[in-house]
Amino acid sequence: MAIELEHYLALGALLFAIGLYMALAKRNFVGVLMGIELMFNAVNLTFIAFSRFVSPATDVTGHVFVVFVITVAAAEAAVALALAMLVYRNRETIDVDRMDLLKW
Amino acid sequence: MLNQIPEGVVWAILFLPFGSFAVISLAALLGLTRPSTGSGRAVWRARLSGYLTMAAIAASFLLSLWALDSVLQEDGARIGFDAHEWVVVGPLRVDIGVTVDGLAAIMLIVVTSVSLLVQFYSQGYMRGDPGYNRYYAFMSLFTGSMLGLVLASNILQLFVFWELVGLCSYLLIGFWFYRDSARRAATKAFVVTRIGDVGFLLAILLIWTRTDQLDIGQIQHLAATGMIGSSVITLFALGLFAGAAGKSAQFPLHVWLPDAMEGPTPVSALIHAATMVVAGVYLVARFFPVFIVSEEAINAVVVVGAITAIMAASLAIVATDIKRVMAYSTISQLGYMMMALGVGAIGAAIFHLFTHAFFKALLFLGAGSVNHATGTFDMRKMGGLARFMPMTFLTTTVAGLALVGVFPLAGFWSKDEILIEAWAEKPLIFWTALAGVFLTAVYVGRMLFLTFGGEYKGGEAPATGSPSPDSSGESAKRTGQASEQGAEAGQAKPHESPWVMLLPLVVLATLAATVGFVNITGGMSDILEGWLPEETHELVAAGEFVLWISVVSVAVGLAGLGLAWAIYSRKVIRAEEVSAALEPLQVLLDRKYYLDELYETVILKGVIMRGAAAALHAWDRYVIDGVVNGLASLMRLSSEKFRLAQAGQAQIYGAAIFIGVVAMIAGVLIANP
Amino acid sequence: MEDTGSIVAFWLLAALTLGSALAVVVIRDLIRAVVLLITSFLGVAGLYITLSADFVAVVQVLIYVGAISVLLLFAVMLTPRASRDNAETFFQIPAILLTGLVAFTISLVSLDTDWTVVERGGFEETASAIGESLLDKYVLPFEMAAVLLLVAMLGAIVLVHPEGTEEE
Amino acid sequence: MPVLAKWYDLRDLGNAVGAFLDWIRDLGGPDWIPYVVSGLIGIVAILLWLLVSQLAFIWIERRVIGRMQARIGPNRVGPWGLLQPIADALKLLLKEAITNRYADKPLFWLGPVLIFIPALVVFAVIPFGEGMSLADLNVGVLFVIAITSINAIAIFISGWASNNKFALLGSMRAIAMLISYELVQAFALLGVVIFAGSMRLGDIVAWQSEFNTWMFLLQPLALVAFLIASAVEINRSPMDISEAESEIVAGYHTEYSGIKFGFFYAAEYFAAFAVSGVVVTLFLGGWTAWGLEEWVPGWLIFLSKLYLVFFLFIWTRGTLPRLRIDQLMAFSWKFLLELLFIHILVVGAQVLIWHEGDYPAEVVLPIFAVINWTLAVALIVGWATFMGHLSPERRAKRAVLTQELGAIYYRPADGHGDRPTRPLEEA
Repeated sequence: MAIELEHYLALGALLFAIGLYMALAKRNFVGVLMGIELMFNAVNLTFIAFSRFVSPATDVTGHVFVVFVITVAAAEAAVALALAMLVYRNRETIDVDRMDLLKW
Repeated sequence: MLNQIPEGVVWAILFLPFGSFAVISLAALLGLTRPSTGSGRAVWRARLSGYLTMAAIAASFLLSLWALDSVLQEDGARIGFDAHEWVVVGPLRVDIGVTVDGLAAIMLIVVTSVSLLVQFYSQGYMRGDPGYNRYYAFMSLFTGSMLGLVLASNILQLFVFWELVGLCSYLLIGFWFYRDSARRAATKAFVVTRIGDVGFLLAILLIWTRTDQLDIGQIQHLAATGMIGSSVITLFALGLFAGAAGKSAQFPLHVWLPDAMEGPTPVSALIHAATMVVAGVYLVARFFPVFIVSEEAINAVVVVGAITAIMAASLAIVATDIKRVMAYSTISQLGYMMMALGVGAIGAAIFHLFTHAFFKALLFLGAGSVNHATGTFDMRKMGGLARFMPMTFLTTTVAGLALVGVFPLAGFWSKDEILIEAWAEKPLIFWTALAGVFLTAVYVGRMLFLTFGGEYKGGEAPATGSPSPDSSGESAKRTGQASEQGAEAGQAKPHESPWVMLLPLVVLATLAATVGFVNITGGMSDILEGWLPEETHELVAAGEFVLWISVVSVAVGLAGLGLAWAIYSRKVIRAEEVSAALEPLQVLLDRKYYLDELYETVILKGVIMRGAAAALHAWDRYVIDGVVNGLASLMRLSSEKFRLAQAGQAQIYGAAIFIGVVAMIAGVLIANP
Repeated sequence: MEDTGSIVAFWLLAALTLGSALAVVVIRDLIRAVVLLITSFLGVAGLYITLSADFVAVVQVLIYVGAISVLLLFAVMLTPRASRDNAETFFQIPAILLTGLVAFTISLVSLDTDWTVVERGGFEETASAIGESLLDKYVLPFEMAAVLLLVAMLGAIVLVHPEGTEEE
Repeated sequence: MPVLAKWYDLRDLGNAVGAFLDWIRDLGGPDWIPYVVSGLIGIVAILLWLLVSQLAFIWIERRVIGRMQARIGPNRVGPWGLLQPIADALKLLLKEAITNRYADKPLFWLGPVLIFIPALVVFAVIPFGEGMSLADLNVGVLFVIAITSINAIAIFISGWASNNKFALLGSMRAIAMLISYELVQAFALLGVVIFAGSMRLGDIVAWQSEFNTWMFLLQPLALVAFLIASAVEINRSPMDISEAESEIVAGYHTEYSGIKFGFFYAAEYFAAFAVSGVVVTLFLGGWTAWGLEEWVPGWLIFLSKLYLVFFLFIWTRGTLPRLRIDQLMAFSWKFLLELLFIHILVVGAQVLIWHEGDYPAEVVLPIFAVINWTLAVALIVGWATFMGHLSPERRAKRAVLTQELGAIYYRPADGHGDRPTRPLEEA
């Protein structure tokens, strides 16, 4: 069975779902962050798959998007981890479910 | 003979004053023109805006001469320029362009020349006023707007400039905005003219929906060739006329003009002679082919014009404020022009506009000169000024006689032409006009004799109370001005005005005496009628010169002057006795036909405030506010419950986002299975 | 995508990626989770190569494996031992349901849609094309990404910079 | 290249392999068989060569350093101690591999394995001779940088899994400096890529061959920076602070013994060879030598250059003292990177001028070489002066980072505690 676009899309969907689950349900801030990175990867995979299968050969827009997403992911990771350290410094915890100051 | 004027130059006519306005405004904002005393350079700098304005308008004037020259070569026919696309919104396509024809060329000359002289005069009149730069900025804008109005080739474009003119009049009438009366007068002028503009706007909408045309030339063509239904034409024309009546102070909407005297006198001169009020006449003339094909519309014009002419003249007889006399005189003369248009004599009407511009500007500037000397506008406090200010006296007399229509001054020629045309077309109007001539002569005579004849009555004493309600505002105005003039006002002896003010007077007097000869061969009328569509030519009135009418009109005028002489100079007939004998009439005239009261009490307080406003108030209070307050309470109550959902947990928010995503995808899938 | 090698490669890499991603979810120890995450990233990089995205694959290794993972390891290391648990919150069950729903929806959409697939040849090299479009068509986003990175770096430094150590 | 293109032509081993592959292809069978066979041949060849070279160079290094330090070095096992490496290897294989009780066992195992990967995988893209590279990727340079960055994770994992404070300190140091010098590495290679116009290592070698130049002649600064960064990447002295035995016992492999330690030891050598290979390929003309490759097999040229570069590493190890971590970090961020920024600007401008103006290479390249050499010297001297490294009174500095990363505290003369008082203010 040849590998088609749908294979990659389904794979991306599953990877995205795993990342989403981590982002939604993990207690640890770093765990949440890992989930977000997985989601980024899933999206990137989908971009590349579309670029390979749907766009003409000369078009590298999907690749360029992925490069930008990776850039943003790197920036995001740096800032998020800085925030994590800051939160830990101030609140003695990095449990996401205890970061609930912003309510009511 | 020059080459035909290119389009860019025509635009330059229009944009030179606008440029002056922009430069002055910017400079004033940047503080470059702050008035300062001291070195000559500083003074020069302080007057820079005046010089700039005059330079711009002078350039416009010269270019206007070129335009006139080009038009003369075409015998008044329209010089076509292609319009430029301005706004395209769906089916609406608005072009912007300029058009020059006989009518526009003459108007250009009138506007620029009178404006130029008025600016020159203002150099003296406004010296030292704290709002000097503002004044010249507004004046530039005013002139530019009027030029734009004249040159507009598109009815919407015309409307824009029309409203700009209205705005400028508001700004200039309320120039001394720190005075309550000026503010009120400005607001009144603005609101009253707006009432007419509603009609104008409705007319634009009507013509656009019916013909898909906004180009003036096209509309004229369609109307002249009978492509538009007669009822549409009538409604369109009446709507236009409503706007014209508002701007030109015709009968029901004339009440703003006398109050507009609150502005500086040169502004009054400009408004009355060249810019604002003639805009209405110009509008009717511009759409003359439309009016002429509709019997009802042209009759409305003539009737309103006639009523206005007589009524305003009668009010002028009892007014004590010199500027109010002239204001009513202006209204009356505008009525004349409307009458002339109404009888189909467009050439005569615009010719009268042309001559009237010069002598009316002269009258106002003369009044300003008088006021400069005496510190008051109240004629009862003047008298005998002929001795103190001979130049002013001489020029004002020339203007007055021209207004009455004494041979061979300018007014004679134009008024005579109107009378001839009226006689040829509508004899009833002829008799009305003749009555108007008599009344005109009476109030002109009264004004001249009260002001310049007899003994000097002292002017405005610094500490006297307010002798008349009319002049109280006026006297207060002068105290609001610079101290320089205040000091002059308190002098025992009035004196002649400085040369900056006199020079325009002399120039205008010369013009007022001579411009009548321009049309002695009828050439000007030909130019003015040259642009009309051929289909309408037979509808234009073409009366032949009739000697007896000229003789009669001059005789009636002289009779009026004689009556005034008898009453006010010789006192053969005592004015008080006349008043007593005609008590009800006197009261009626004093109260200005109760029109102000009618507007104020009945319409404003009764209809609008008690009726409409109260209903709207109730609607606002109970329905609109009720809905809003109800919604607010609902929100407050519900948000108290809903805020519990905001747990502060980022993950729950993220979950909400993705629930939304899934819901949206599901929605799309269900919508497009 | 016809030959056996790439089919085998796809399934192996997909299994590697998804398997280690699942393991990341399940495993309790955060450091091991990060290591498994790296494996998953490497799997994705391999998938990029099967999609003939050589440049992106290498960048994936460089950034995700070489930089972001290291950042994650640092973050784990700089937090106390008590916080190194990779447990779920009370939100676990709803999250599973929602995640399943999202996966189902996206898969459904992607499988249901009739994609207009363009036939492509074998392995195509993309590095120079990406470089050219980055400096030509996407030069403004490129610059903005550079600024973003700078800002993020400064922001991170400012955030964690302890007060009172302004020197050096 | 006018080679005979016969399999027995020793000047190019690639011909032999190609002939062999053709033979297999002619036998029939699926397409992937020659593919796999060629890969296997390459891998086995590289591994064999690495093992032999490693054994040889362990002995050479110890002897050379011994000479440099005025001692003899290994001389007991076999003639001149030649069998010493084999004895060492046997010892490591036979020793007990201790796993301490609190270690994270899976990761403890993973570390030594993982550290092999980058060292070996880099060889995949290095052309040993014409056509003699396992996979000549078109993003080869980027691939080298990316793969070597995995090193950091392997080191971290081993240090973390050991559950030993020295190991953890060593791995943290390693990551800090690896991340810092990855940038230097990338920028140094960027200049080369700009000149050659390709990231394929084969293309870069071909470029150098075409213009009869070696890249280090054109970009000396890049070579210097890359050598320094490489020394950091492969943890060799004087940049071996992550395993500084006088400070933190043995750094990240403190807890490893037996064959697991052998893995680290071997991987370090492999990485050193790999980096030397990259240097040779990118800066020293690879397997070409101004026409010499027509007479001598290209892979021999390559290997001799590689050994020369490796000897350079031995040389520095034997002569230079170890740097402090803060000095090392500051050197990257405050010294090398700035110089490389300027270098990249200049190189980019040069390429632009060259290509826009369409000048002949014989004229332009010497000029560029002169400019770049002058610039390199001027930049190094100038920047060092500007940073104050040339003035002796400002040399001794102690950074905050040193304290945070666990260096032995500097005790002030007055003896107040172990917290140093603002050393910068004293300076």
